[in-house]
Amino acid sequence: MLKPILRPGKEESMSNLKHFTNGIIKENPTFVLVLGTCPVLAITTTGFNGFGMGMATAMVLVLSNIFISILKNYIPDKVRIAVFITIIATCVSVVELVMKAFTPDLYKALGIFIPLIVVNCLVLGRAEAFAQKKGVFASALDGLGMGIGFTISLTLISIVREILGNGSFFTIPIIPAGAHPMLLFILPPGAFLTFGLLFAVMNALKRKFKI
Amino acid sequence: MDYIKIIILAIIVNNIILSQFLGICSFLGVTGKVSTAIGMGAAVTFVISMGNAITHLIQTYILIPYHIEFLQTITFIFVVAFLVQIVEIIVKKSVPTLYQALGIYLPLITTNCATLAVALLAVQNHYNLVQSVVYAIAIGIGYTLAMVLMAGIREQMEINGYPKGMRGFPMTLVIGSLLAMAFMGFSGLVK
Amino acid sequence: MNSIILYAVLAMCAIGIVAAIILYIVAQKFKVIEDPRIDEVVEILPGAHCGGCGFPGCRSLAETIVKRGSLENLNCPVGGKKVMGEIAAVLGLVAEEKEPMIAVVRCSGSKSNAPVKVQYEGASSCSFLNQLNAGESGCPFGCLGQGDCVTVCKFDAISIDPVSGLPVVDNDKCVACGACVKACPRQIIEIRYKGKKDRRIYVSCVNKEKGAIARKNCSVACIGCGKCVKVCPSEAITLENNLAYIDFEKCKLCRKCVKECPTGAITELNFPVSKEMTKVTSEIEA
Amino acid sequence: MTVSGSPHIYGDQTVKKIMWGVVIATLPAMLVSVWYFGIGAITTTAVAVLTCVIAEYLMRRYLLNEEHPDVSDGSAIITGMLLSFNVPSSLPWWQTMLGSIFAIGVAKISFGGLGRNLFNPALVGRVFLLISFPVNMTTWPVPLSNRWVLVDALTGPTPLGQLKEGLANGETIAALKVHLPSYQDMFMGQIGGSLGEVSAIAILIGGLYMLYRGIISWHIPVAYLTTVAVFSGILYLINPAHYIDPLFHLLAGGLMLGAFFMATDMVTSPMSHKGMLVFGLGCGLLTVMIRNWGAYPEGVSFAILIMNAFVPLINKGFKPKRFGEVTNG
Amino acid sequence: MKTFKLGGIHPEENKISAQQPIEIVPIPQTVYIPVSQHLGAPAKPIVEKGDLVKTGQLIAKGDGFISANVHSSVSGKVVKVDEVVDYSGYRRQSIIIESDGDEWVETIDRTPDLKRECALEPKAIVDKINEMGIVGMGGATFPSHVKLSVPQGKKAEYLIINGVECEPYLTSDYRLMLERGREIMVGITILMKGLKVDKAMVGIENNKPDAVRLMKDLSSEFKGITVHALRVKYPQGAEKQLIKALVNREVPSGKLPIEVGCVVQNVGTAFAVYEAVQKNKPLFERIVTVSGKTVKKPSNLLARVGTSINDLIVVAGGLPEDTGKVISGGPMMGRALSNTGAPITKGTSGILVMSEKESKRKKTMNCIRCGRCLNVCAMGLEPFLLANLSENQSWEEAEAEHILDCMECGSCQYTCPSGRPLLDYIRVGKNKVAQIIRTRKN
Amino acid sequence: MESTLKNMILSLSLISMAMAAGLGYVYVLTKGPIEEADKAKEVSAVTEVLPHFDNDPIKQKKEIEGLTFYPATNGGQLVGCAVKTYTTKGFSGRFDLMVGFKPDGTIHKVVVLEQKETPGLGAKMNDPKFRDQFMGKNLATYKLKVKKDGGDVDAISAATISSRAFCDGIQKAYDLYMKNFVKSNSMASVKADSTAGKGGKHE
Amino acid sequence: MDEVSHMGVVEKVEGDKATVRITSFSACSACKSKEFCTMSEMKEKFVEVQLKENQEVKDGDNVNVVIAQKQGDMAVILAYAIPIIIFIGLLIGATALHTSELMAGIIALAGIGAYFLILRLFKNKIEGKFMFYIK
Ligand SMILES: Cc1cc2nc3c(=O)[nH]c(=O)nc-3n(C[C@H](O)[C@H](O)[C@H](O)COP(=O)(O)O)c2cc1C
Ligand SMILES: Cc1cc2nc3c(=O)[nH]c(=O)nc-3n(C[C@H](O)[C@H](O)[C@H](O)COP(=O)(O)O)c2cc1C
Ligand SMILES: Cc1cc2nc3c(=O)[nH]c(=O)nc-3n(C[C@H](O)[C@H](O)[C@H](O)COP(=O)(O)O)c2cc1C
Ligand SMILES: Cc1cc2nc3c(=O)[nH]c(=O)nc-3n(C[C@H](O)[C@H](O)[C@H](O)CO)c2cc1C
Ligand code: SF4
Ligand code: SF4
Ligand code: SF4
Ligand code: SF4
Ligand code: FES
Repeated sequence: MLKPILRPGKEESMSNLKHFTNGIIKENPTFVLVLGTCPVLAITTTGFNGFGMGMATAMVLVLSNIFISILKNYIPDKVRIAVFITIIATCVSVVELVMKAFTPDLYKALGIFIPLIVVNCLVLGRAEAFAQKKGVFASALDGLGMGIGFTISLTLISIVREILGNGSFFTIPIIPAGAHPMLLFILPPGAFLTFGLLFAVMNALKRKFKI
Repeated sequence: MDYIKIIILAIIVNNIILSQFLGICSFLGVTGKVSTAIGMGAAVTFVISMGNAITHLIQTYILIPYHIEFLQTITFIFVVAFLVQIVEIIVKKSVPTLYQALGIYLPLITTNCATLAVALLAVQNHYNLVQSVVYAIAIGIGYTLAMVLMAGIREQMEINGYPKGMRGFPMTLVIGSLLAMAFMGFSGLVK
Repeated sequence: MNSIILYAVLAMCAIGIVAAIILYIVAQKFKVIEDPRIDEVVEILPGAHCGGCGFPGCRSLAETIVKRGSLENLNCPVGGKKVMGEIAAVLGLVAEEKEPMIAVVRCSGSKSNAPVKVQYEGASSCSFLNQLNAGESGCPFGCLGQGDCVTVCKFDAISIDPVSGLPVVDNDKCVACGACVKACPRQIIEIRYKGKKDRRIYVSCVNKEKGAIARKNCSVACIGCGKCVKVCPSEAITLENNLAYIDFEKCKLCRKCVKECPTGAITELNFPVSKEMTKVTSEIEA
Repeated sequence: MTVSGSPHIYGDQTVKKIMWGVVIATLPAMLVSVWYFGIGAITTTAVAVLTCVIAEYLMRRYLLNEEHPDVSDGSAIITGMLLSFNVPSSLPWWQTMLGSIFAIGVAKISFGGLGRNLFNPALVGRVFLLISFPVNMTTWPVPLSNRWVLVDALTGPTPLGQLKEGLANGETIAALKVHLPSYQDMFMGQIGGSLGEVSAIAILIGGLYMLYRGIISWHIPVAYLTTVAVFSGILYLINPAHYIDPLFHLLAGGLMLGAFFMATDMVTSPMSHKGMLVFGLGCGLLTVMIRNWGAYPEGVSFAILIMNAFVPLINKGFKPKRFGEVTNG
Repeated sequence: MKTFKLGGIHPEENKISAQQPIEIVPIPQTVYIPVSQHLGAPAKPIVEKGDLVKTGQLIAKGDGFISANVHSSVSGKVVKVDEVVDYSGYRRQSIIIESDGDEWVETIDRTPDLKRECALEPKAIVDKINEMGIVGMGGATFPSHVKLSVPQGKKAEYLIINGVECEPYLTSDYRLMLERGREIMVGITILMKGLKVDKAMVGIENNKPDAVRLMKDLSSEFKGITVHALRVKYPQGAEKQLIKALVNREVPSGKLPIEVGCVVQNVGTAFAVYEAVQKNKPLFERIVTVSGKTVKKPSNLLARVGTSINDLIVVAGGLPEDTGKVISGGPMMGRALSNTGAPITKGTSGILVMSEKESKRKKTMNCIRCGRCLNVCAMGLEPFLLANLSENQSWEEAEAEHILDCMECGSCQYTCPSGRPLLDYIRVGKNKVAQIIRTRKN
Repeated sequence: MESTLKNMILSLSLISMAMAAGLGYVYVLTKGPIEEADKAKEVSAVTEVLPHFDNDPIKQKKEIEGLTFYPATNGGQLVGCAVKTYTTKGFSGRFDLMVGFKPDGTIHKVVVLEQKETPGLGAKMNDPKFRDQFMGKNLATYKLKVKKDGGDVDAISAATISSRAFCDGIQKAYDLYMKNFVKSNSMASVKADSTAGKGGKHE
Repeated sequence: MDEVSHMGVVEKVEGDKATVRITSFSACSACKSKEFCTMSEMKEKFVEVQLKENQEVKDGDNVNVVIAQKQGDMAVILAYAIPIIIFIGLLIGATALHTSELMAGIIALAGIGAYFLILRLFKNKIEGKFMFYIK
C-alpha cells in the first residue's frame, strides 16, 4: 500500500491556536460537520444537560486523541480502527464511571447517550483525521477545540429549547408565573425544529459573513 | 400480548428516530432516495437483530457472571463492528452479486448509534433473548419506516424545489420535526 | 477486587485476539485497491462537481489523474492553474500551462439593437423558444434571452442584463466550465482566452444570413463584408457563411478590426476607453 | 403580437377562485360557531386570519425575498380560518397568534410557500398548540353560554373527551350514553368542541358546495368517512360495551371538518384518484385507532398529518393508469 | 355513446363558423410554396428560376420513403427558389411562383361529377396517392402513402376515419362532410381498398348532429362503412383516443396504431384521396377555417397552398384592431404565428385570430399539486412531474416517466389552475429525451 | 507498522489488555464513590420525607413485596417510616416515589425519585404545588383520588394520568405500611383496604 | 422499469463481461461524514457487468451501471429479510422447546449460517438474477 503523502498544505502550517479554534467555528462538529447529531437532539432539554453532554464528549475526545497520538506508531494499519475503537470505548467507560460516581444526577439525565459517545462519528473521525497523524499536544488541543465547539452548540440549542419550552434558563425560571411556555420545544419535534432553524440561521450568517 | 406491546411501542410510539433520537445521522444523511432508505433500513434491521442476540448472550453468560458489566460498552461495540464485518464476508462469499447489490450499506451501520443503543436498551429493559430479538426487529422496522417516509418526502422536495436558505440539513430537520409532531399522535397507544 | 481486573483483562485479551484474526482475514479477502493519493487529490480539488473537466465529478478527475500519472489534457477549470499546480506538486508531476479562459457571449442583439417584434409568453426556456419560434427579435441565430445559460451556471457567473436582455458574464466568477456553452441552443457562447487584463476582442454575432437579411433584424449584425479580414495583421480572422470569426489563439488584441467594422459587430472588452468605442461595447458594459 | 406555445386557451379555474371558494364554503360553519360561541368565535377567527395573512406577507417578503408578495390568493386566509376552526373559542388570543405564526412559518414558508408544503399548515398549527398548551387547548366553552360577555365562559367536555374519560374510569358505553349529547345536538352542533367542528350540518353544506364547484373531488371525504364508519362499526360489533357505534364517531369531534376541509387540501394530499382513496383509507384507520386506543381523545389532526407524510410515497406508488400500458391480448 | 375513458377536458366549443358554406379564395398574385409541408424529409425542388408551371404540376419531388411530392397551386412563372421566412420566423426553402392565371394540368378531371368506381389495384392506389402528394389533413401532415403501406407482419383490420374535429373553433372537416360527404365516402372505399380492409369506421363528435346524420345516411350506400357518434370530449380526435373510443383497443405506449390493426385518416384526407385517385388531382388546395371572436366574418375557405395567411384574413373581414395573437390550427394545438405573411400549407386547417385580452396567458404560480393535470391527461401521464423533471433537466427520470408518450394535446396546461407552462416544459423534455435516445442508439 | 498477523494480534491484544487493566482500575476506584452516591441519594430522600430522626434507616431497611421500607426512630421512639414505592400506571410507564409516613399513617411528605413523564406535563408532579398537597393528609379520611374521579386530589392540569398514577403509588405504600407496621390500628387499615379494592376495580 | 444506478469506471474488459469500479455510491456521496467514515476499509466496490451485444467499453470509461429496482428489492429480501425470519423462527422454536437461552441463541445463529451456506449452493442460480448492466 502506498504511503499517504504528506502535503505541505494548510494543516501542517497551522498554529496550535488554529488547531484549537478550528473545531469551534470553521469545523464546528454540529453545525458544519453535522456529526454526532443524536445527542444534539436528545438531551438538549436543559442548559445543564447540554453543557454536561458536551463536556463529557470533550473529555472523551481529549483523552482518546492523546492516547491515539501516543500509540500511533505501534498500530498496524489493518487493526487501526479496532484499536481506535478499543481506546475510545475505554475512555468512554472511564468517563461514564467517573460521572456515575461524582455527578450522578447528570449521569441519570444523559442516560444511554453517554455510552453512545463511542459511536459518535466525531470521536472516531478526529482520531482518523487528526490524532493519527499529529503530535500529542496538537491532538489534545484539537480534541479540546472540537469538544468545546460541540459543547457550545449543544448548550446553545439547550438554552433555546429550555427558554422556549420550559420558560427557564439553566433551570432558573425566567417567565412570570401564569405564562405558559411552549411545551413543544422540549418535546421531540422541538428538538428537530430548534436544530433545524438554528442551522438555517447559522447558514445565513455564514453566507453573510463569508465564513 | 407482551410481544405485541413491545412491537407497537418500538415501531411507532417510541419510534427510534422520531422519539428516541437514535440513528439521526443516517436519518439526515442517507434519506435522499427511497431505495437507499429501504436498503439501509433492511441492513440495520438485520444487524441489530443479530447483534441483540449476541450481546444478550454475552451479557448473561459472560459479563454478569464475572461481574465485569463495566466492559459492556466495549464488548457491545466490538460485537456490532465485527458482526458487520462478518456479515459482509458471509454475504460476499455466498452470493457475490448479492453483496454487490447492497454491500454499501453495511459499513455505514457501525457508526450508527442506533445499533449500539438497541443492544444497550434491550439489556436495560431486562428483556429475555426472544424479547430482545423481537424488540430489535421492531426497532428496525420503525427505523425503516421513518427513513422511508423521510426519503419519500425529500425526493418530492427535490422535484418541487424549496427555499435556498433551507437547503440540506435545515429542511431535513424541519421535516423531521413535523414528522415527530405527527407521530406524537401515537402516544399512549400502548400503556 | 483484583479478580475483576483479571477477568476484564482476560476478556479483552480474548476479544483483541479474535478481533485481530477476523480483521486479518477480512484484510486478506478484500485487498484495498484505493490509491491514497486519490484522496489527496480530491482534497485539493475545489469540490464543485461541475463536470467542467469532462468527468462526472471531482473524484472522477482525481482518479483519472492518479491513474494516468500525468496531467496532460486534464484540467480543472474551477481551480485553474493554482490547483493544478498543487496537484502537480503532490504527485510530483508537471502541470500543463493553461491560458485562463472565460465564457463569451457572441450576440449583441440587445433590445435596442434588435428590437422586439413579437412578444414571447411562456416558460423561461431558450430551448423551448428556439423550438417554437425564431425569437422575439426575429433573428433566427441570436440570443433568445430566456436564460438557459444562467440556470445551468453553478457559479452564478452569468446573468441576464435587464436593460439589454442579453447575458453578461462576470469576469471574476466565471471558471470556464462550459456548462453554458452546452446549454445554449444557439451555440452563442464560446469559451475563449480570458486575455491579458481581461481584454478580449471577438465578433459578437453568429448570424449566418446574408448581410442585408441579417441587418433587417439587428443593427449590429455581422454582414460578412470581410473588411476586418483584410485589416487583420495576424491572420486571425476568417469569413465563412457570411460570418467573420476571430481565432483567439491568433488574435494579438491590436484592435484594428474593431474600427473597421461598419456595423460594430466586433466587440472589444476592458480596453481603455477610446473615442471610437462602439455603442455595443458600452451597452454590454452597462 | 404575442407568440407562445399551445394551448392558447385556458380553463376558468384559478388558484384564487379555488381558494376563495373554500373561504365561502367555510362560512356556514363560521356562522354556526358565532351563534354557539359568540364573541369568542369572532375574535379567535379574526386573530387567526389576520395573523396568518400578515405573517405570510412578511415572511414571503423578508424570508423568501419576494418583491411583491401577493397574499390575495386566499390560501393564508383558509389556513387562518381552519386553524381557528380547530381551537376552542376560549383560547387566549396570543396563543392563537403563536399557532398561526407557527403554521405559516414552519409548515408553509420554510418549505417555500403555497404549493410546496407537505404538511397541512392549519393542522400543524393546531397540533403545535395542542402539544404546547394542552390546558387551554382542552378547555371547551359550553355552547350558548356567556356568548356576548367577556368573562370566562362555562366549560364542559367534548363528546369524545367524555367518552374517553368515562371508558378510562371503567364505565360502559351504555352507562355513558346517558350523559352523552344526542345525535341531533351533535348534528346541529350544540356540543362542546373546537369552534368550527361542532356542527356536522354546517360543514356538510360547505363540503357539498365545494364538491359542486369542483374544488374538491369526492374521493377523499368518501373514503375517509366510509373507513371510519366501517372500522368503528366492526369494533362496535365485536364489543358494543367498549366501543361506541359508528354514527357517534362520524358526528363527533373534527371528523367532518377534517374529511371535507383538511384532508382535501390538494397541496398535502395525493394527486391521483387512486391515491386519494388510499389516503382517505389511511386517515380513517388512524383516526379510529387513535380515538380508541391512543392518549388523545381525538385523532383526526394526527391522522391527517401522519398521512400527509405518506403522500409522497402514495404518489409514487399509485400513479394513474397509463394509456397503452397494457398491451392488448 | 362511445368515448375514450381516461382523462379529457371540455373546452368551450366556439364553432362560430359552422354555418358558413365553403367559399373559394381568389388566386393570389404570388404564392410561396414551401418544399416541406409534411412530416419527414423535405421534397427536392425540380424547377428552377424562370420555369413556367401549370396548376397541379409537380414542382418538388419527395425525397425518400417518408416524404411527399409538392405540386404547384397556380400556373405561372417560377420567380425564385429560395429561403423564405415562415410563420415562426425561421427561413425555409420555398418555391416562389408568380401567377398568370389558372391553367391546370390537362390530366386533371375538373368536372364536378361523382366518380364512384375505382378499378385500380391496391398497389396502384397507394402509388397514386404518393404521386399526388397526399398527406394527412388532420394536422400532422404525415404522408398518407406511408400509412397505407402496412409493414410486413402487421395486418390492418380497421380503417378509422377521423371526423371528430375536437378542437374548438375549427369547422373545416365539418363543412367538408356536409358539402362533400359522398366524395368522402368514395375516398374511404378507395382507402379501404388500398389498405385491403373491409371495415371502416367514421367517428364524429355529437356536437355535429347534422353531419352525423348525413354521413350515417350516406354510409348505407357503401359497404363496410359505419358511422359513429361520439360523446364530446377533447382530445377525442387524437388517433389513439379515437381508436380507444371506436374499437376499444389501446395502442401500446410507443407503438403505432397498426399495432392494434388500425389505420387512422382524417376526413379531409379521404376527400383528397378521392380527388387524387378518381380525378387525378394533386393536393394543392385545402379548406381552411378562419375564425375568432373578433373576426368580422368567420368563414370556411377553400384556398390554394401558398396563399399568404394575410390574404385569407382579408377575405374573412380583415385583421381586427386589437389582435393579440394569430394561430395556425386550433387553439389547443395550433402554433402562434410571428409572421402572418407566411403561406398556408397542406396542413393548415384553420387560422384563429385572438384579441389581446384572450391571448394573455394565466399568471403563473407555484404548482399546488391539485392533480387536475394528471386527471385530465388522456395518456395517463403526470404532467406536473414531467414538466418539473424537464425544468430540472432530469432527462433520464423524465424518460422513465414516459415523457415521450405525451401527445402534446395541451389538456394539462389548459386545466392547470396555477397557469403553469406545463406543455412548454414537456416539449423541451420530449425533445431532449428523444435526442438522448437517438444518440444512445448510435 | 507492518500488518502481519503476529503484529496485529500482538498490538491489538496488548492494547486491549492495557485498556482493560486501566478501565478495571478506574472501576475499582470509582466503585466506592458510586455506591456512596447511590446511598447519598437514598439518604437524602429518606431524610427529606421524614420528621427528625436519629437512627440509620438505611441500615434497617426492609423489602416487602417490591417496596422498600425505612423505619425511622428518634431516641428509640418510632417517628415514622419512609417507603420507596412505585407505580406502573404513569403516562410513560413506571415511576418511583418516596413517601414518608408518620406512625399513624399520616403522610409527612412525598418526593419523586425517578420519573420519565412528559416534561411540562406529568413531570410537574415534582412541583411543590402538586406534591405538597399530600402533606399531613391521612388516607383514612382523605380520598386519595383526583377530583375528576370524585376524590380530593387536585390533579396536574392536562396530566390526569400522571396524577392518578401518583395516587396509585402512594396508595400502594400506604396499604403495605398499614398492613405491616401499624397492626394496632386495624380500623384504618380496613378502611384503606376497601378503598384500594374499589380503586383496583376501576383501573 | 425503475432502476438503481451507480457511476463507475471500467476497470477491465473480458469477453462480454466488464469489471466496473463503482466510485461513489449515492448513499455515501450524500453523506457529509464520508470523510470520516473509515469504518469500512472497502469503500470501493467492484461489480461484474454483463455487456449487451455490440456494447463497446474500454478501460477507464466512465459508465453508468444499473440494476433493476426489482432486483435490488429482491437482493434486500434474500440477504436480510429471509434470514431474519429464519432467525426469529428458530429462536422462538428453540425457546418453545425449553432449551436454554444460550442454546437457543446458538441454534438460531447457526441457522443463519446454514441459510447462507444454502444460498451459496444456489449461487449460480441466483447469480443469474442479479445482473448489472451498463447504460
Ligand atoms: C416514423 C413514423 C413512422 C410511421 N409509420 C406509420 C405506419 O407505418 N403506419 C401508420 O399507419 N402510421 C404511421 N405513422 C403515423 C402515425 O401513426 C401518426 O398517424 C402520425 O404521426 C400523425 O398522427 P397525429 O396526427 O395523431 O399526431 C408513422 C409516424 C412516424 C413519425
Ligand atoms: C390532441 C390531438 C387532437 C387531434 N384532433 C384531431 C381532430 O380533431 N381531427 C382530426 O382529424 N385529427 C386530429 N388529430 C390528429 C389525429 O391524431 C391523426 O393524426 C389524424 O386523424 C390522422 O389522419 P391524417 O393522417 O389523415 O391526418 C389530433 C391529434 C392530436 C394529438
Ligand atoms: C406527548 C404527550 C405527552 C403526554 N404526557 C403526559 C404525561 O406525562 N402525564 C399525563 O398525565 N398526561 C400526559 N399526556 C396527556 C394525556 O394523553 C391525556 O390527555 C391527559 O392525561 C388526560 O387529560 P386531562 O388531564 O386533561 O383530563 C400527554 C399527552 C401527549 C400527547
Ligand atoms: C379544498 C381545500 C382545502 C384546504 N385545506 C386547508 C387546510 O386544511 N389547512 C390549510 O392550512 N390550508 C388549507 N387549504 C389552503 C391551502 O391549500 C394551504 O394553505 C396550502 O397547504 C398552503 O400551501 C385548503 C385549500 C383547499 C382548496
Ligand atoms: S458562465 Fe458558463 S463557463 Fe462560466 S462558469 Fe458559468 S456556466 Fe461555466
Ligand atoms: S446565450 Fe443562449 S442560453 Fe443564454 S439566454 Fe441567450 S439563447 Fe439562451
Ligand atoms: S399535453 Fe401531454 S401530458 Fe399534457 S395532457 Fe396532453 S398528453 Fe398529457
Ligand atoms: S394542474 Fe397545475 S397546479 Fe394542479 S397539479 Fe397540475 S401543474 Fe400543479
Ligand atoms: S450520533 Fe447517532 S447516528 Fe450519529
